[in-house]
Order: sequence, then C-alpha cells, then structure tokens
Amino acid sequence: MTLFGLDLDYVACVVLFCVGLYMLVAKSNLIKKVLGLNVMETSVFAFIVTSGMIDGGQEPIVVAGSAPPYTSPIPHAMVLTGIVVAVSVTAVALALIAQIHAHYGTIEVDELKELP
Amino acid sequence: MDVVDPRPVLAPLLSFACAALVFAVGESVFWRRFWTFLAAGAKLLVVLSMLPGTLAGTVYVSHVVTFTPGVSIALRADAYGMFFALVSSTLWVLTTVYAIGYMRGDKDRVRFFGFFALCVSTTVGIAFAENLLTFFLFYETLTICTYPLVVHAETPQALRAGRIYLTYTLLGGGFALIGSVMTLDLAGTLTLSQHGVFAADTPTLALAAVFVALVLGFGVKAAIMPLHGWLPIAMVAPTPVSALLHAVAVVKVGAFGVTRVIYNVFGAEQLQTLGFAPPLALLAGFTILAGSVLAIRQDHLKRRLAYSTISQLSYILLGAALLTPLGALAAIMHVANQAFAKITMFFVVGAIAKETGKTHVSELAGIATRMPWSMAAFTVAALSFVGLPLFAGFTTKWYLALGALQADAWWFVVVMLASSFLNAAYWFPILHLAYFRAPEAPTDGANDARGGAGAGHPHRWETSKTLLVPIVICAAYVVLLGVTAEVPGMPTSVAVVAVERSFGLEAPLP
Amino acid sequence: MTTLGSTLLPWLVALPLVGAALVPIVARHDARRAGGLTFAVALATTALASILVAQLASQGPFSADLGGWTAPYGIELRFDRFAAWTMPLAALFAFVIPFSWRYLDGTLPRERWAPFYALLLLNLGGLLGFSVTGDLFNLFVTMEVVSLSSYALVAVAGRGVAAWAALKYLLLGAVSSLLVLFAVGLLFALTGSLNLADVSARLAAAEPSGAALLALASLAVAFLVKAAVFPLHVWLPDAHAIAPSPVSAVLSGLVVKVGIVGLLRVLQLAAGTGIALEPLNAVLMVLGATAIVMGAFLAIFQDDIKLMLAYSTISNIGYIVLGIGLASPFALIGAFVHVFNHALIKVTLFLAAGAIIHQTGYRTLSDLHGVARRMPQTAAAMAIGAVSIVGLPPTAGFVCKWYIALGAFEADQGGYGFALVFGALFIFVYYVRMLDAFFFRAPVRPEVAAAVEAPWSMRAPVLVLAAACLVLGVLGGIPIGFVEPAVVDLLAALGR
Amino acid sequence: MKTFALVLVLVVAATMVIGIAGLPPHGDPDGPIHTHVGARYLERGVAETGVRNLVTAVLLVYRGFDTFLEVVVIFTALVAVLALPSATRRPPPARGESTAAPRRGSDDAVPVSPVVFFVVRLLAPFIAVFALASLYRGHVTPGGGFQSAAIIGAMMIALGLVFGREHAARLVPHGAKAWLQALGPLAFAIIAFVGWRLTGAFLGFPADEAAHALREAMVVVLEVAIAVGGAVILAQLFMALDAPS
Repeated sequence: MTLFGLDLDYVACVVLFCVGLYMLVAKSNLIKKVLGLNVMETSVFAFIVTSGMIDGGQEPIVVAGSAPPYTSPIPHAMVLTGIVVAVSVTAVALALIAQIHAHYGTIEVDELKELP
Repeated sequence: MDVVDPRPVLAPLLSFACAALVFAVGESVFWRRFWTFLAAGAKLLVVLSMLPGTLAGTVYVSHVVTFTPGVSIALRADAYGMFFALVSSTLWVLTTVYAIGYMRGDKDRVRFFGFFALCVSTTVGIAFAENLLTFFLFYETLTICTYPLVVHAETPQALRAGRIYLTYTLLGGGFALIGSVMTLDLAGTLTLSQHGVFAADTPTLALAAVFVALVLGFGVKAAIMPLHGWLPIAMVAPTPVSALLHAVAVVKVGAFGVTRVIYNVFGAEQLQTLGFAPPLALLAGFTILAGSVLAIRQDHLKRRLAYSTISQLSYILLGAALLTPLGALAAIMHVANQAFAKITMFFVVGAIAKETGKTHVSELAGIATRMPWSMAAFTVAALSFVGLPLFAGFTTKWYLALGALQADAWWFVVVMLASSFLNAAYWFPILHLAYFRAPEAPTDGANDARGGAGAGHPHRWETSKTLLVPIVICAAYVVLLGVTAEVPGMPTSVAVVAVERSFGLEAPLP
Repeated sequence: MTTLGSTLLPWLVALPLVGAALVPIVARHDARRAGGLTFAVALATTALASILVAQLASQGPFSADLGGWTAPYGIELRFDRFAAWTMPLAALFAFVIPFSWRYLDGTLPRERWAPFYALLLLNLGGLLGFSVTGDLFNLFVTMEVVSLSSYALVAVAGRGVAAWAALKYLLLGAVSSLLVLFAVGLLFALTGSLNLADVSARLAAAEPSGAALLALASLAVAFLVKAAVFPLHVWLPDAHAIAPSPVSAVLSGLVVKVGIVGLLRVLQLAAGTGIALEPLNAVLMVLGATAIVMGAFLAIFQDDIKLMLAYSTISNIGYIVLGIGLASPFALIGAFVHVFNHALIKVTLFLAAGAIIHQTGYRTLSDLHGVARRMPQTAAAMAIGAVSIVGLPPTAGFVCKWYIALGAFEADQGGYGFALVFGALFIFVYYVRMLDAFFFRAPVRPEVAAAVEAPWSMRAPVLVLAAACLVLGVLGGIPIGFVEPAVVDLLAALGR
Repeated sequence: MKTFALVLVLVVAATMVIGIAGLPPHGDPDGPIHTHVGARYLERGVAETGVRNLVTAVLLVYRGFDTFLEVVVIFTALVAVLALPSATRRPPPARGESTAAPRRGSDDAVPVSPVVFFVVRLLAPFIAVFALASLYRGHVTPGGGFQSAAIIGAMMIALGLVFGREHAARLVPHGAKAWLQALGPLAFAIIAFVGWRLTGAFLGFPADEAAHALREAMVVVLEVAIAVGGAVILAQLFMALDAPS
C-alpha cells in the first residue's frame, strides 16, 4: 500500500520507531525509558519482517501441501536473533534499574540528577 | 663517502645502557660510579675512534629502523655531528666527576645520575641524527629527561621552573614537529643533506612557513629572544645540571638544530636566494646585545650566567645565519668555545656556593683569597668571553667578524665589539670584587645558613678535589682552544671539515 | 582451499566464548579457579591469534566460510591486515586478567568472581568476532555480546552510582545498536545479502539511493556513539571512571574501538558505490579535531585520575577519527596504528592507576601526593604511559601522532595538523601536574606514606606494558608496515 | 526535555522517511530479497539441510554461527545479572508508607488469589507439553528451540510467582545449574567441533544423504540445548532480579 510514493507499512515502522524514541528521550521514569527502547526495537523487527514479505506468500516451511511463493526466511531468522538480543538487553537494564532503586529509592531521572 | 658502521648507534646506546644500569643498581654508590665512568669513558673512546675517519672525509652511517620509505630512524656521524658529539662526550666525563663531588649527600641521587646519563645519550643522538625525525625524537626525549633534573630540589620554585621549562620546550617541540611534517610533505624526504632538501620550485610561502616553524621549534632551546624566558628560571636546578645541560647540552642542541635547519634542510644557496637568513641574523644580533645588557643587572650569579648564555648562544646563530664559510666556521667553533668557558664558570659558581654558601655577585668580595685556583679558572673563562686573544672566545669573534665582512654586513662587527665591552662590563666587576676587595667580616652567619648542608667546610683549602679537578681541566681547555686555533689536528680542523663537507660551503681556511 | 588459517579462524572467536561458558562451571567450588581458567583461555586465544597473524603475514588475507557455505550464502569470517589487531587485543586481555586476580580481593565478593571473569571472556570473544566478521548481521550480534558484557562490567563493583553510569551507557549503547540493526535491515532490503563484500558490490552495481545513504549514515552515527566521539561522548567518562580499573582498561582501551572498526566497515561498504564520502570525511575531521581539543580541555579540570584518563580517551579517539576523516594514506596509517597503540597505552595507564588506587585507597591527585616514593615502579610506568599518551617521542603514542599530522599536511589540511599537535600538548599540562604530585611532593595521606608496591601479579603486567610503550616508540615500523598495504588497498577501493 | 525530544523525533522521522522512500517496494517477488540469497535457501534449503522449516534451517545450518552468538548473548545477560551486586537492600521506607508492606517470595505470606494459584497449577503441565510439542514439531511447523525456551521459561516464572522462588528453583537441579545454563554455548561448541571433524568446516553439517540421520541428530541436539539452556537462563534471570542475598 503506498501513499505519495511512500510504502505505508514502512512508514508505520518509522512512526513506531519515533514513538519509542520519544518515550526514551522525554520520559523521566527509567522503566518507561526501557519500554521506549523496547518499542523502538519492535519497530525495527517489524521493519525487517516486513521487508521479507512477498505478495501472496506463505510461511517458508516446505511440507506437503505448501507451495511457492514463500516469504523469505532470512528476515525471520534475523528477527528471532534480534528478539533474543533485545530480551537480554532488557534484562540487564532492569537489573541496573533495580540497583538504582535499591540505592537511591527512586527511578526518576529528574530526582536522580538532583542527588549528589 | 658514507660507510655503514655501528658506532654512531653505539655511542648513544652506551649512555642508555648506563642509565638503565644506574636505575637498576643505583642504590650502591660504587656500582653507580663504576657504570657511569665505564660508559662515559667507553663513549668518549667510541667517538674518538671515529675522528680520524671524519678528518679524512668518511661519514659513518647506521640505520636503526625504517617506518615507511622516507621515514626512518638513522644515525650518521658527519663532521659537524662529530664535533658536537666530541664536545658533549668530553664534558660528560668532566661533569660526572664534578657531579659526584657536588651531589655528595644529596637526596635521590639514583634518579639524578640516571636521567643525567639519559640526557647525555640523547645529546649524542641529536648530534648524529641523520634526518629530522631522528632529530626530533631525541630532541623531545631530551626535554622529558631534563625535567626531573630541573625539579630535582622538589621545592615549589623548582616545580614552577619545571613547568615553565616544559611549557616553553614542548610548545617549541610542537613547532618543530609541524615543521618536520611540512618538510616531509614538501620535499618527500627528511634526510638532512649537504645542499638542502627542497626542490628549487617549491613555493616560497610554504618554505617560509617551514623555516619559521623549525626555527621557532629549535630556537626555543637556543633561547633566542623572545623565546628565552625559561632559561634563567631553570637555574634552580643543581649546578651540574645547569652546567652541562643549560650551558651545553640542551641549549646547544637548540643552536645545533637551527644550524642544521639553515645548512642541511634549506642549504646555504637556497636560503641566500630566499632571503630568510637576514631577519634571523638581526634577531641573533639583538639577542647578543639584549642578553648582555640584562646580564649586567643580575646580582644572582647563576642568573647572570644564564643571561650570558642567552647572549653567547646567539653568536652561533648569527654565525650560521651569515651564510658565509667563515661565519659558519665561527658558529661551529663557538659550540666548543662557549661550552668549555661557560662550564668552567658554572663549576666555579657551584663550588663557591657549595663551600661558602654564596650565590650572589655582591657577596663575592675577597673570594679569590679563599679559592684562588677556582677564581683563576673563572678569570680565564671571563677573559675568553670578553674575547682577548689567546683565549677560546677570541677565535670565534675573529672568524665571526671575518664572516660578517665576507657577507658585507659590517655592522655585525660593531655588534660584536659592543658585546665585548658589555661582557667586560659584567665579568670584570666580579673579578674586581674577588681579587681586590677584602672579604666582609662574617656578621651573623646568614651566609652559612643560606648554603645549607653544603656550607660545612669553612676552613678547608679551596674545595674538594672532585670539584676542583674538572674546573682546572676545563679552564685549561679554554686556553688550549684559544692558542691552537690554527694547529692542524685540533678541534678547528674538524670544524673546517664540517664547513666543507656538512654544509657544502667552500673551505674557509687555506 | 581450507588452509590452517581458515580452519583456525572460527575457533579464535569460539574459544573465549566457550571458555566463558565454562568459567562458572569450573568455579563452582573454588572461586579462585575462575581467574586461572580465564587466564589460560586468554593465553590460548593470544597464541591462536598469533598463529593467524603469522599465516596472514606469509599467505596474505584469508577467510573462513562457516558451516562450509560459501559467501554470501553463509557467514564469512575474514582475516585481513586490519583484523591483525585481534592479536594485540587478545594479548592485552592476557595482561588485564592476571592483574584482576589480586585486584578483586576486597573489591568483589567471591561468589561474583566467576561471573566477572566470564564477562571479561565474553567481551574478548565479542571483540574478536566483531573484528574478523565479514557479515553484516554477525557484526550486529558480536557487537551486542561486547556491549552487553561492557554494560554489566561497568556496574560490577559499585552500587548506585555505578548502576546509574552503566544504565546511561546502556541506553545510548542500545540505541546505537538498534541503528546498526536498522541499517542492516535497510541494506538487506536493498541488496538481499548480508555479506559485507557482497552488499558493497551489489550497492555499487545498483543506482545510489536514499536508502543506502540512510543506512550508511545510521551506521556512521551508531559507531560514532560507540566510539564516544565528542559530543556523543556523554556516556563515557562516568562509565569508564567508575568501573573497576581492569574493566576501565578494557573499556577505554579496547571496547571503544568497536566504533572505529565499525567506521572502517562503513568505509569498506561505501567503497565503489559512488556515494560521495566527502561530507562524511568533512564531518569526521571536524568531530575529530573538536574531540582532541575538548577531551584534553575537559581532562584538565579533573582531580580524579581515572576520570582524567577517561577524558583523554575521548581526546585520543579524536585522533583516530581525524585520521580517518583526512583519508590520506599517512593519516589512515596513523589512525589504524593508533587503534592499537592507544589500546596499549590506555591499558597501561588504567592498570597503573588501578594498582595505585588499590594499594592506597585514594584516587584523586590531591590525595596521592608523593605516591612514587612508595610505589616507584608503578609510578614510573604511569609516567611512561603519560608521556606516551601525549605523543611525545620516543614512545608508541608519538608514532601515530606523527603519521596523522603528516596525513593532515598530505591532505592539504595543515590546520588540523596544528590542532593535533597542540591539542595533545594541552593535555600534557595536566599530566605534568600528575607527575609533580606523584614524584616531587611529600605525601599528605598516611595511607599513601605507608603504601607498598602492588603484588607482582599486578605489577608485572603494568611494567611489561610500559616497556612495550617504549619499545613500540622505536620499533613503530612493525605495526605500520603491517597496516600500510591494507590502507593502500582501502584507498584504492575508495577511488583515491 | 520534551521540546528537545519532539524536535529530535521530527528530525529522525523526516530523515528516515526520506531514506525509506528509496527502498524497493516490499512484497515484490522480483525484489532483491527474493532473488538473491533467499532464493537459493528456498530452492535448495530442504535438500541441503534436511530441515523443512526453512527459518530453522537458516537459523541452525546456514547461519548457525549467528545462533551460536545468540545463545552467547543470552548467556551474557545471565552472567551480567549474576555479576551485579544483589539489589535487595531496600531503600528506607518513604514517608507515610507502611513498613509492613507485603513482600513477594516464599518466606513471606504470598498474597496470591486462590484462582490464580489453581489456574497456574492446572495449566503448568499443559504449558510444558506445548513447549515440548513446539520443540519436537519445530522443523515442520513454526516453532523451535527458542520458542520452547521462552514457553518453559515463562512457565517457571509463573510457578515461581505463585509458589515462591524456592519451589520454582527446585525445577532446576542445583548441582546441574552451572552446566544447564551453559548448555547452549557448550552444545554449539561440541556440534561445531563434530561438524569440523566431519566436514572440515566449523559448524558444518554433513551434506551427503548417507549421513542424514547424523545431521538430524545434530540439529536436534542444538534445538534441545537451546530450549533447555534458554529456559534455565530465563528462569534464573527472573529469580536473580528479585533474589534476596
């Protein structure tokens, strides 16, 4: 689907990316920042999966009853890896936030900046 | 004729090894002295062994490493380098003897002697540098190695002096680096050559930038005004350091660098065409006079010596900037003449401070009766600076005047004469005080207190032998250099070879 | 066509990673074994890397097709002359790890030793993988191994402040990683391939498009963040200063180089595509020069020695970026040699600083007066490192400064040569203060006055590294000779 | 901050949209994605790998090295969390807040509704079976090691929430924990070594028809290792984040 020559599926990914970026930059709460990061990650995954789609294609599992065209398997493999990476980063981020909370009693950047 | 030979590398390497050994075994006084003397003696022998070859026109070369084509570290003992290396190696031996006596009982002697040896090795490295990169490498190493010596006393003044020293010299080093880089960019090579490295069609503006950068860079250490500010301040260092480094090694390296730039980077002919030399000559002339005038006003002995050094160094620059064979000869010879005379003075001043605690001119009344030999040596050096015939300083002035006339610059002769009078004006009062005034009666022991631990032998004759022997030998050299100026086989002949072969000028003397 | 090199290459990456997996197992009953195993793995990796470098020197670049699938159908690891830097990289880890043995006493409780060492090995494996991979997506994954372990290493020893520094690092690092992934997606959509060389060739064959430009720009921005190029450096000073010293050494010396190696990949991608690199180069030059000056300037105001070293990293990364931006042969040679030389120097400095902090308990200059009297060898190593980082001869730092300055004039950008030479001197102002404080002042703290030299397991790495700083100043021709052909090839590919 | 964020977002959005306009339209069968590397995988994937789910084929066989690094990444996350100081030192209670607020964990009363308790208990076995099915059928249907790892991990987390950590921790034998969490990287290393001995290539899979069973076995080992190792790591991550020291 296109509008003004722009691929709307891709544009949706850009919008999602920017929503996440806004959360990451503008929100003061650290958890919300990490959520923003997750939204950005999701948008990139969506973008990659979208790029591998093919019109009228089906999942790339070659069994009896399936027939070409298949969607490209590579983006799926990439996104699978990407998700695992994203989970790992999120886990470490949450662990760090737990540290910060345990030590300072707050996870608001505004308040953290005021601390000595 | 170039001959590949390991000796140019061996000479600095010996002092490097010495430094390493001193740091390793330094706590033992015996071994420290043993290695230092062994290395100093061995190095002098190595340098001397190359002398016959140099006089015959042989140039010893050794390549250490090549980075990329045109950029390498290599050492090359040409006649000019040999001359400088000879002076510095000889003085290392003498200064070491003196320093052992002077530093007795002082703290941190391991550090002192270790860095001392490092400085000397880098000086020889500079003398033998085959290209600008090698030169710069040793030049900056010298800066760093001198720093611990300058701040040796660890007093606030010493630390401040150290910082000022580093600021001046490192900024200078920066300019030298830029100049070297531009040289490589313009000429495609860094190798110092007899007739300069630049092609005739190189843009003048670029060459001017290179000249300014390099002269600024090396001029800092040569203490050309207005880049001289660090030298008087650095006099807080222990006297052997002031003597060897701030009268000989460090400052001479600067002057040596400027001469190399004039003759081996640009070449006399090209510089003649470009016309960059006269401004430098003017600056040098100005420094000669201004340094002398300032020296008169100093009451602190070492500071007076420092300003005198500033003035004397510009003789070398002036001689080089005249671009005539006799001027160049004077410049080279002055490297030795000034070194021996000035080191004599520093030794004497150090001995006086050590023995009596006196550091100011005004305190010197009657000192000649207390220390007759030392003051005799001082007198010899002073006369040399004033330029009396039969003393080393005369030969310089003589050739310099002839060189100035060769270049049709008669007014430099006037500068020289004026400088002689100024020299007399600040040395003779000292002699007058020392010989013809009765010593002041000790009033309240303040002088002794100022001398600190060193002022402990009020009734000893003269001073300890380790101080006196180098003083006398240096003074003897001053006379020797003066009377043997035209005797074949003496230092002058090396200088003549250097003018011919290293600078590519016609023979200055028949 | 399986040669010894291509057979061993995958194991270079796998060895430390598998070693990391084994560390917690081996250390189940005795935490001290973790350090021993880690050291053994680092040594083995160094040996492996040395063999590969020897192969490279004798046979030229080689690659390994993983799983036997030839590129672009599988993942390709490529060992070229730039990748030769993996050897010193692994070797530096082999110095950092024994240093950590005694350093961890009193820094970390024993039950966390095994994870700490495992993280170090993961970091090493990731760095090696990142340096040798020839595959875009693999580049992303290896980069994540490096980043993730780095975030954690920053926060390992401290509580709140460390976690906060690590989180800042993580958030910026994650965004830059995401940009890399986004760019990989774009390039894959454009070319259908993930192999670096193949993507580059296919980009060159196609019309230059805005998407390719966006991909390269995203990559460049991402790697500039990773390299902490001023003004994208905000995460670096705190993270590098707060981390335990061995970690600071690794982060400052090696991990920031991820950004530089990444920039190199951007150049390789862009080669031959017809995309004009002049704007990128102009930006890199300005950023590099700014970073040199600002890093040095900010370092002057620091009293904390580790913070100061962190700022000097920013300044030194500026050298490298400037060298890459100048894009003349000498500048590139200088930049790439500095990738290694800076690593060596910075590891030396951080380890020496770590030894001093560990022995005295103080980390600011004003507290550390006179420390050289009690720890002369460590302080001497620190002095050599300081002289070297400023780029004074005869040390390793000088060689690079010389070449980059040379490159500036070669590229007719003499002004940048000035910025480089005098920006470096600027920072020496500060180091002189440090040397004064260490060597020429009386101790003010009783702990400093009573300190003793660090144990040999900490002192030996520091001393050997300091000696290497000096040796590489004189023998600087070796790394230069190694990099030169690669730079010539790269420039040829870029059409210069 | 908000204004800055908005400006940044707008600039980024504009840049990205301009860049994206240059992409080939997606879904086009003649686009580069579908004609280059991907086409070969679709054509010869089944024959070359013996795996019918081509995503799995790409993941484990064609790009196995990526997946090796992927399990390393998640292992890194676990080690990273374990390396951090324990975060259980609670902050001083804020003003007005009761110090007796209930804490989760088996040592305190677990304020979980009986409904949740029952549902989790009831569903847990089914979840486990689903995970196994996803693993077992992974080469012919969507699914595979990572998916089942996520499912098992989620199950363990749910059990941990309901029964308390101690109960859940018993699901992972203590002595084997160190081995299990490293299962992914270790299995990859072993398979890589075996593949190297068999085919001469790191992580190579024997291609000839005779070695079909062996190839199958290697894939299965990897899938199981990913599933078990991943699940153990996920569960441990969760517990470490909330571990009392």
